[in-house]
Amino acid sequence: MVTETRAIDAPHRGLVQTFVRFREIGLIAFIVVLAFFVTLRNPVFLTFNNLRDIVLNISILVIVALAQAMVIITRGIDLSVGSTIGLSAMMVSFMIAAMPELSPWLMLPLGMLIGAILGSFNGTLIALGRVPPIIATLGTLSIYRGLIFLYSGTKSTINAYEMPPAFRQIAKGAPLGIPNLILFAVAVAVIVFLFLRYTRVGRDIYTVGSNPDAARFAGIPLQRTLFLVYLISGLLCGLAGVLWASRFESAQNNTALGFELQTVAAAVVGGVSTLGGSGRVIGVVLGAFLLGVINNALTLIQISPFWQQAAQGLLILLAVIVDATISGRLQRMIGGRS
Amino acid sequence: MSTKRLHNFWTKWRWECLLVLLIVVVAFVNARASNYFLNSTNLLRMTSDFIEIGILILPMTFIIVTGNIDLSIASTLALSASLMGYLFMSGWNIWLAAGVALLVSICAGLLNGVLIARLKLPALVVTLGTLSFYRGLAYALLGDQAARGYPPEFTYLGQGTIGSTRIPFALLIFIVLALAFGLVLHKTRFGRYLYAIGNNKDASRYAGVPVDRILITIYVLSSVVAALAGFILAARFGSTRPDIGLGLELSVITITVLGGVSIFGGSGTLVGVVLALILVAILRFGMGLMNLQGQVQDIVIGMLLIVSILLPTLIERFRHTWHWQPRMLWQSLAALLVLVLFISFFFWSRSLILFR
Amino acid sequence: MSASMPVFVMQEVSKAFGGVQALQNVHCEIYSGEVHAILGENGAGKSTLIKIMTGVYQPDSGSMQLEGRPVVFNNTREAQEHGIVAIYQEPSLFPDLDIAENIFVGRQPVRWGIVDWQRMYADAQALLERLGLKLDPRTKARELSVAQQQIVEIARALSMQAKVLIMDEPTSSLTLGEVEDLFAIVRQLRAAGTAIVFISHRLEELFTLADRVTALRDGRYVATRMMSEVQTSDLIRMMVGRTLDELFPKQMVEPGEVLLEVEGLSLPGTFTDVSFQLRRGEILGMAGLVGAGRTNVARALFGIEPASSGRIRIAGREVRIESPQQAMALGIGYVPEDRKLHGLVLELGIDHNISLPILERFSPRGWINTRSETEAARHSAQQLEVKMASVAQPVGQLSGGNQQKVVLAKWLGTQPQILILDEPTRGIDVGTKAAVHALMSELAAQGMAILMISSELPEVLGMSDRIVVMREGRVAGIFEREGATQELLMAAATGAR
Amino acid sequence: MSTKLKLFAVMSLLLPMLIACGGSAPATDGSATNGSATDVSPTTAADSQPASDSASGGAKTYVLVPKNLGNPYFDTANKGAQEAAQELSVTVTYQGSAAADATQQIQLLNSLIAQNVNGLAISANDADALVPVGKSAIDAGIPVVTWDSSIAEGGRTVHINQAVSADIAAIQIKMASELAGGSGKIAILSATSTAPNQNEWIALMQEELKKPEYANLELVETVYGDDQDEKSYTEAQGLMTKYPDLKVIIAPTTVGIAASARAVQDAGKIGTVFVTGLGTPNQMREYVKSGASPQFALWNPADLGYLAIHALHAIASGQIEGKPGDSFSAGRLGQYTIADDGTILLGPPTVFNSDNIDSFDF
Repeated sequence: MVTETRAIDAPHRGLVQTFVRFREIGLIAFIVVLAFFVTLRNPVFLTFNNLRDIVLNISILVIVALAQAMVIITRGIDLSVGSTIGLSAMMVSFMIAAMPELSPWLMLPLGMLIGAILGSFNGTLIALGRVPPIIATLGTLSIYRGLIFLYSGTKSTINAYEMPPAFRQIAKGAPLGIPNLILFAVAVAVIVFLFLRYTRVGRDIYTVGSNPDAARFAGIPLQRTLFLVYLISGLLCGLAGVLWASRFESAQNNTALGFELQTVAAAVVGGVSTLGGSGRVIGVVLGAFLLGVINNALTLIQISPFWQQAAQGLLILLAVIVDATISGRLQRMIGGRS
Repeated sequence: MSTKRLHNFWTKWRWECLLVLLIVVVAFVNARASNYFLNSTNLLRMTSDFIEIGILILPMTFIIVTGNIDLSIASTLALSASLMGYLFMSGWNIWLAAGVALLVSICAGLLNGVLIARLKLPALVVTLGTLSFYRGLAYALLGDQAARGYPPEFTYLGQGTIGSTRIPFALLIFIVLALAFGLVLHKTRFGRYLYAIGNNKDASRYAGVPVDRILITIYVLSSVVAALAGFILAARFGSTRPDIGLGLELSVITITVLGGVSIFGGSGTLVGVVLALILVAILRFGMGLMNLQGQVQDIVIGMLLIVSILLPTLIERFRHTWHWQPRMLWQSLAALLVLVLFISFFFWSRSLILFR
Repeated sequence: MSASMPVFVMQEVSKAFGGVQALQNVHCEIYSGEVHAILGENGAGKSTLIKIMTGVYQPDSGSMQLEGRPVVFNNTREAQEHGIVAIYQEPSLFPDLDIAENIFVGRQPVRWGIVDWQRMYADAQALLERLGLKLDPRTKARELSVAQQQIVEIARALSMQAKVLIMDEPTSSLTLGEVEDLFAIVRQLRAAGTAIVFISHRLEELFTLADRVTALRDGRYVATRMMSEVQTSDLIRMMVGRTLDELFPKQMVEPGEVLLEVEGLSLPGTFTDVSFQLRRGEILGMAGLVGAGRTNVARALFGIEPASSGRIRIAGREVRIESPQQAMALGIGYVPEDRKLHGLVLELGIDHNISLPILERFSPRGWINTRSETEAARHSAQQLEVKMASVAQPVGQLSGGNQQKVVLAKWLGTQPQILILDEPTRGIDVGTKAAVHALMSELAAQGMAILMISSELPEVLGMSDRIVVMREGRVAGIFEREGATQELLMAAATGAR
Repeated sequence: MSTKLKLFAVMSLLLPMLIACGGSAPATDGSATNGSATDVSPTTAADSQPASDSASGGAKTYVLVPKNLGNPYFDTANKGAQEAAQELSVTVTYQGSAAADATQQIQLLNSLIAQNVNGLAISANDADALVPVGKSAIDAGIPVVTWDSSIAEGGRTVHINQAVSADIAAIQIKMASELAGGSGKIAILSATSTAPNQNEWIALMQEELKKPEYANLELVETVYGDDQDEKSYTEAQGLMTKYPDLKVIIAPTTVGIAASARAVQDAGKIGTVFVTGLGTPNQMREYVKSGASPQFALWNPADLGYLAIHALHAIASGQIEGKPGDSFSAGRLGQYTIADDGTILLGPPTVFNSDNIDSFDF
């Protein structure tokens, strides 16, 4: 039958293919090397407490980066995540401050609902209104941020003392020995993984991103899938907002300002292609972890705070370049079609 | 014949006509709402607030026309201004310092361009990285210091007026640059290539268009112009801090898109972009005169951006492929209900804290 | 025709787009177990017809019946659920997904709402085996050849238990050997009782495969005939409404001196040690399977993906070609295989497309002289008889044949000595095809050297002075016009004895 | 539900009383406060109206310009400014940019100058960058009083100094020394590296540390939390990780001090690491009680706003010229004199601790 001969012989190809399929290996290697050098400079890096701090610090990032990744897989982008988190955090904090007798756990669904509504507004613009995602979410980035300001009015901040201790326990508690915040991140990662891998809707997200035209011909509900992705993104941001307020014990007008850049960076460093169609949960988690490690390392190895942003930018750039050149080369080696 | 010409004019310049109409409406409303709007001193002073953005939208238009994006311009601006300030503070002549900063900005543009054109990395990702990298370098240079004490012949760039008039000198720079960029985009081979690349990069390459070289050129151009805008901003401030121009890129992209440049590349005119700049400038100035708070102004601009992109698509769809389905009624009713509930919750819950 | 009742019937179907009547009162009956060809020039309404059958469009009037019951499809999904499945010209797979998922896209087997990957892989494996494709269903689609992708699409149709399988020019990107394999599969499906609607511009294919043929012209139904009762000239008359002059009007000219000489050209992974000569006034045909490296050689000659070793001589002088600009400076023109992707900037006007490679001529100091540009473009377009509303009309609005004419006008404008034509008549109708062939012949007679890559053997045999056959990246043989036959070329291309 | 509503009703009655006890007037008149309680939109017709009135010779209109909107510190200053406005029968509007950014602030100031307001009270985002715009305001006959963060000389008429910078530095070092028990490692967590007042204080703190009584205190590092809650939090966390024997974090910024206190609390290091610096009582109440931050200092921002408006009014109404030596009355705060360097000093900062914190509400 029709089988083409290729440039690479079978065993070699198998190895390369494995590497391409599990490109996260490169990311892990990068993290390990980084960790090695940082530990040489400052052994504190590898202590349990420090690692726990890193994981705690990226927990919210993981949740939102996964949302961002789903959006990017459909060839979109959600720049409004930071503002959505901020608005959710502010509204939830208002509620809990006004009704401290309420069960703080009620705030989780409330925040998620608020986020989902904001997300579905994005989704409507993008799926129904055909507004390019970058434009729609650039607009809602300012709109939602402005709404936070309008909402909080003269109050502008909800402080720690106005939040019942039980609310703060949502993120900080550790009834199972592991801080809740980490459990949330793990749970979201697992759910998103299962959703993307084992449901038809989840598969549709890849389908739509991989080839939107063909998806339409294959009878995939394109608009509904896009709408859903932005709704989910909003929903996870809403959850992140509650966790944010709980963890930082405050809600402010500038909560999560500029967070969108970090989430995009985590997703992209984690191997989610901005051309759509590919990206894995484990990669995104590792991407977020790498960002966390970089942040932590720059502090620990005594890089002047003035150099930190430059170093961070450079490392992200490096990770992307290395990933693109290596995977591009391997892709060519196995004779992939462009 | 004349109706046909009119029709052609309308199809070609529809967006620009709408922008002019909007400008007239906004100007009229502003003039009615505030006595201070139609005042030449005020209007001229206001222009200086938008000159740097105005200069930055010019190369951004080139880049978006080719279907790419440059998120790093504001950071390049900061890097150049900071380097100039740093060198000046170490005793260099200000013009020499500016020259060196200009050279560095070329390198910054080259890095963007080479990564995008040669390594074929997505522009969004590359410039997101350099956004952070270049800004970081600016911080590394100046740290917690401010460069200040620029000589008057330098601050003239940002603060001076032409002769005895009240026209800012920087406005003249902007007008000259805008004319130059407009002519290059619409009248030259280079400009034509930009549109060709934006519409179909591969076909352009097959037709012998030096795609890589052009992409690198416009990224270098973008950085050099950003450096120039940085000098003007530093001159206007009379000082440089590394956070100079933080976040300008979002305004620049907003105005460019509002000007009718498709974010997917291949279409848009510089006239439209300049009109969008004027629109945003008088809108913001008017809102300022009406004492609308900054965040509320951002909401208005954000909505303007979305509506301006949404409306044409919606009209197009209603004209062509729209057919009523009963399903839609329920969907819109549900959407309306959610919206109403959300708004009610919004006001109710804030009242819990604010009005108690 | 096994069944007495047609499985699918379209009656008096009409469809208009913004005032343009694409289909008018077309009817069509399709029986189980037949291969039903649909014939027509570009713009005759074939694709609209298919899109109505598959639910992409809804007819303005008329009705459709499936197995005797009236049906209405609001979208492709509904059509698929009724067993009507289409395979389009360009494979529409999802490059990032694996084969199994491409087959079951949107219909993944689920158990309690959870995708059952194991079953999916097993089912996919079974389907692939049935179609004789030995591939791991976990392979990503982007790693497949065009032919393999096409088979995956057929597997997808099979998995849907298609009653009616519509194939829209499935052979246009395939080479002979692959076409044969495809036909074997189609016959197998036919034997199993599937109704197959087959669209192709290659008339000779229809004779080997189709049972009946329905012709459309200008959106109207012309006739339905048994294939066994018609001849090529009948088909052309049904399509064009008149008899056509010769399809391969080759003028015989005495080739001049060697203009292009390629020696030992190699690019690892794509082609190895390719050598041939091209003379002035000669049409050199290049045949071979897709993936044999023909297009890669052309791309290397044009500097898009330069060769890593070997020599290229033009008029005896050794040259290095590392970019299209260099190639153009050396007098090479290249009409690429994919018109929409590489040949044209669809959104730009005809004038701007034609002037793109020669813009420097109208802009000596960078400033474009629009008047002389438009004039020159209008002149070229009119010479090639491009049907257009105005010279500024976006080329995306033109028919395939007219688009190809614009591509040709564009490259002729560069006044090349050497013209590389990669599948110059793919997917264009017979009328335009003949015109393109006449033009090629004319150009060669004027002394141009033409390298023509084609997967249509009749075209290669009809138009070429000499023929290079490539196989697996190497030159498998060079044949003179006299003495070359389809069988010889096939044997060389496939390596069969 | 109805019981809940009743609860709110009671609370809404209590709140103004609490505020009154705190010493500030409740900002309920709505004509000036942004996003005020009586109106959803932060801008009302009343907001723009006074400006026009002032042009036609009505009551004077001043504008209080914070570094940015939505910052509780500045919102508190506005409360004081409104109190002064009522006393003086003038209108004070509160106008700020969305972000603490010089470019945006200049844009705002230009539109205010265009409206011919009667005076500007500005907390500057950039001391140098605002000089030209300040100058053009003065040229247009609009007096410029800066407060909290100054515009460099030439761009302002007078500056209200919340406290002598050296005093602010000294009191923070003194608090730190007390908390550290006289010796050990301390670190500073600042706002943005470009904030002029922060940098001045940091420089003065370093000077102060050279004094012999602080010889055993070691300043190990200065980090920047950019006045963002999460960044400040991670920076504080980083400090504790890097310096396991760190004793005190000094955060001379309201955002940074709260974030640091929380980081200490979360790390379970209450009693080992102490946080001090400049903060508002409301933000810090929780952490004073938990012991993460036993004491910190601040002047009353409401007083700062109050004094700024009084000074502005004194200049704008021609009572004084704004020259060194001029003296004016600032309502409940008493008499103030402009110092030789063109500044007015509010007074010494207050130190807050568990004894007095509950009597403040801002």
